[in-house]
Parts: sequence; structure tokens; C-alpha cells
Amino acid sequence: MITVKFFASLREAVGHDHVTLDADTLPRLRSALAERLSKEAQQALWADGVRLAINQQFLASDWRTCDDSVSPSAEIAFLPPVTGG
Amino acid sequence: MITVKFFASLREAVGHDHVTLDADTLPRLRSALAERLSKEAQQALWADGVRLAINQQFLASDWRTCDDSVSPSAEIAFLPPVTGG
Amino acid sequence: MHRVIQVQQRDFELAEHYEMIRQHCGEAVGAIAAFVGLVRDHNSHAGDGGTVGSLALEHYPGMTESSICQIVDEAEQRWPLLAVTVIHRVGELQPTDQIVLVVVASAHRSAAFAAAEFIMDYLKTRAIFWKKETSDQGVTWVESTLGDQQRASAWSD
Amino acid sequence: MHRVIQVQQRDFELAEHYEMIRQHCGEAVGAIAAFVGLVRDHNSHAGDGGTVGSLALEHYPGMTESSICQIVDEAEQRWPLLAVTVIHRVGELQPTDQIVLVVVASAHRSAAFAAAEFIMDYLKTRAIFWKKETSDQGVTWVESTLGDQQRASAWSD
Repeated sequence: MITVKFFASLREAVGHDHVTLDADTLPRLRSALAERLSKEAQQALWADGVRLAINQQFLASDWRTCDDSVSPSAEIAFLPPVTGG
Repeated sequence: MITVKFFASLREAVGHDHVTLDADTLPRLRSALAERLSKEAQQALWADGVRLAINQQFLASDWRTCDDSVSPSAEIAFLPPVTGG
Repeated sequence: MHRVIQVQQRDFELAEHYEMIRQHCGEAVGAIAAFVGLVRDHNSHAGDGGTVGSLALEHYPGMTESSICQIVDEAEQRWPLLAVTVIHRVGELQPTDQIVLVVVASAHRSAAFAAAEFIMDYLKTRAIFWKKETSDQGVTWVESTLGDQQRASAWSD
Repeated sequence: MHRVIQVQQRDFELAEHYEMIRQHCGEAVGAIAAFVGLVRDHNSHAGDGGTVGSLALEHYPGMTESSICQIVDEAEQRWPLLAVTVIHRVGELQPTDQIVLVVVASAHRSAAFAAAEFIMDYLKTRAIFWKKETSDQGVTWVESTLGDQQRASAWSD
């Protein structure tokens, strides 16, 4: 089981700040999320500009098409577009 | 009689922070200064970059060649190149 | 290089961080540039002049601090800096509240100014924060503006 | 616009002027940029690394203040500013002493940064001050560097 965190507008869209899922690759993560989440939440996650971080490092490629595997201890997080300052 | 002030390096070159002179035009000011001051002091005053202020306003033209008249109550000052900050 | 990076709920004192840097740098420092961002009443993000009631700032503990560290690293590679302090607040903020503090010390003023502005431009677009604005026009998650993005990418030209 | 321009022998407190501006501007201010110039040990003007023992700053009372006012006027015409403070010290100064303070408030950070840097660049080249440096290499009257002059004239391009 991996922990998937959601921040800011994505947390609100999903309705939880995290979920735990059974997935050892990104394709399995995508299907697990598609099963688990509402259409609206999926739309928010799959939107342009949303980035995935694995162990607090941004995934360089697009999470929607990437086939990487994911370690079960990984900390996965979905981040909407940022703005500080 | 007009008061002529000297600042910074010019004050040191002239040896006084001001002199009083009898001059009602800039040409007369130049000859009065030439009479009154040492060669070294004249060299310092006539150097490039030295500016004349009349009543705390910079003279737009070169004081060494300008023929303007000067009111007897005017405050005349010689300013070497500035640097603040 | 002396470096302080903090993400915190509590307010900060410019003077405290300025004096800390000044004492640290001693006789080597010729220039200290500081910047404070504050919550305005008419925030540009609220569109046509909506009044900002309050702002909620959120971050990703750990990853946010690393994202600021990377920005400061990059500033340090570009300019000769003696000290950098970045304090960024999170949580609920009201108009007139301080949001962010950047203080940069260098031997020379051009480096101090450039690095402070660079850090702010990157904080706006690359540091991991999210802002939710509550105004009389509703609640919105703020995104960095096109102007912010252009200012940040101008540094890599 | 709130404006404070002072030429003084005594030291200044950044925090005092920052808070004054913050209180004056209220909810309109989104950005405050501040700059402090300090006396360094290795001053660029001392040429090949001479150590600056002390600095004596001289001014022309009245005309110096007007020259700073003109610089601030020009900054105000170029950017939408809410407040500007310029404090410049004169007299004998030692390494680590503060020389000059510039604080600029605006709704937007780009205006605050640009105006603060503009004012500093113009203070270096157009404000009426003279600096005499006493180092182990002797006594020299400092002139603004070519770099200073280029930075100042870059604003009128």
C-alpha cells in the first residue's frame, strides 16, 4: 500500500488530504485512482499543470503517461500549480 | 562682494571653505579667482568635472567659458565630482 | 555563506534578521537588500478589484523548504553573496500582514539587489506554496500570473 | 506620497523607517524594498585591496537635500510608489557603519525593487556628497566609478 497526498485545490477536489492505494507502478496508480475517485476529482488530478512528486522530488515526465514503477514505501503527492511570495 | 564656497577636494586645494570677491559677472569672477588663488588652486578649480552652482542650482553651461552676470547676493559654490551612497 | 530558510505560521521581524546578517558578515558587507511582501486589500489576483478578506497559505512540509533551498543555491551560483535569509509564512493571513521576507547581503549593491529580486521572482513561481483568497467575490486558489512567470523566466535568458 | 529625506550625522534604524512606512501605507502596500549601504573594509575605490580605515562624508547643506528630492521625484514619475525614505549619513564613518538607507513601498514588488535600485544608482552619481577615504595607502577623495556611471545612465536608455 502506498500513501498518496493531495494538496490545496486537489485536496478539496478529492475530499481527502491523502488516500492509501495498492499500486507498484504509475499505470496501476492511475487505474487505482480512476476506480477510487469521483469524475470531478479525476478531472482535477488529470488537469494540465498538476505535477506528481515522489519522495518530495518532482517527476520529470508527465505522470499521466509515465510507466515508472513505484516503491511501496514511496511518498507520492499531487501538487497543483504553485505560487508563493 | 559675493561669497564663493569651495567643497571637498576644492576646499583643500584652495585652503579655505569660502572667499569673498568683488565680481558681478562670471568673467570677472574668473579674473578675481586667478588673481587671488595659487596656481595649484586654480588648476584644481579649472579642472574638467568641476561644476559651479549659483544659489544651489548647477550652472547649465561650463563656468570657464560662460559670460553670465552674477547678482551680488548670489551664493556661488564650486563642486568637485560627487559620489554618494 | 550564512543562510536562514524558514517556513512558519508566526510573524517575523525584519530588524531581527537584518541585524543577524549584519553581525554575521562583519566588515565584508557593503550592501544589504531586503524585501517584504504584504497582504494588500486590492489583490491583483482578485480580478476586477475584489477586496481580499483573507489569505490562506499552504505548503508541503519538507519539499517546500527544499524548493526554497534550490532557489537560494541558484542565486548563490549567480552572484557573490555573503548571506541570505528567506522567511515565508503559512496559515491564515489578513490584509497588512507580512507574508514573505528576503534579506540578501553582498559586498556590492548590484549583486544584493539582483539576488533579492531573483529570489522573489522564483518564490512566486517555483517555491511550493498555495494561496487561497477569500474576498467578497468568493474563494479562489491563486495561480502565479503571466507577469510573474515572465519575470521569472527573464532570469534564464 | 509619504516622503522622508534626511541627511544626518547620527546613525539610523532600518526598523524604525520600515514600520513608519508600513503604518503610513496601510492596506494599499504589497511590497516594501529596503537597501542599506555599509562601510566595507576592502573598498573598491581603494584600488588594489587597500584597507579602509575610515570614511569622511561631506555635503552641501540645502543643495544636497534638493538633489535627493529630485532623484525621488524622478523615481515617483517612473513608478507608482506609496512611500519613499532616504537617509544619508555625513561625517566620520568607520567600517561596518551604515551609510545610506533607502526604503520604497509600492503595491507591486517590481516597482518597489526598481525604484529602490534606481534611487541608489542615482545617489551614487547625482546626489551631492563627497567621500574621503583614509586607508593604509593614504587619503583619497573617492569619485564615482565607471560602473556606477554606467548603471545610472542605463536607467535613461
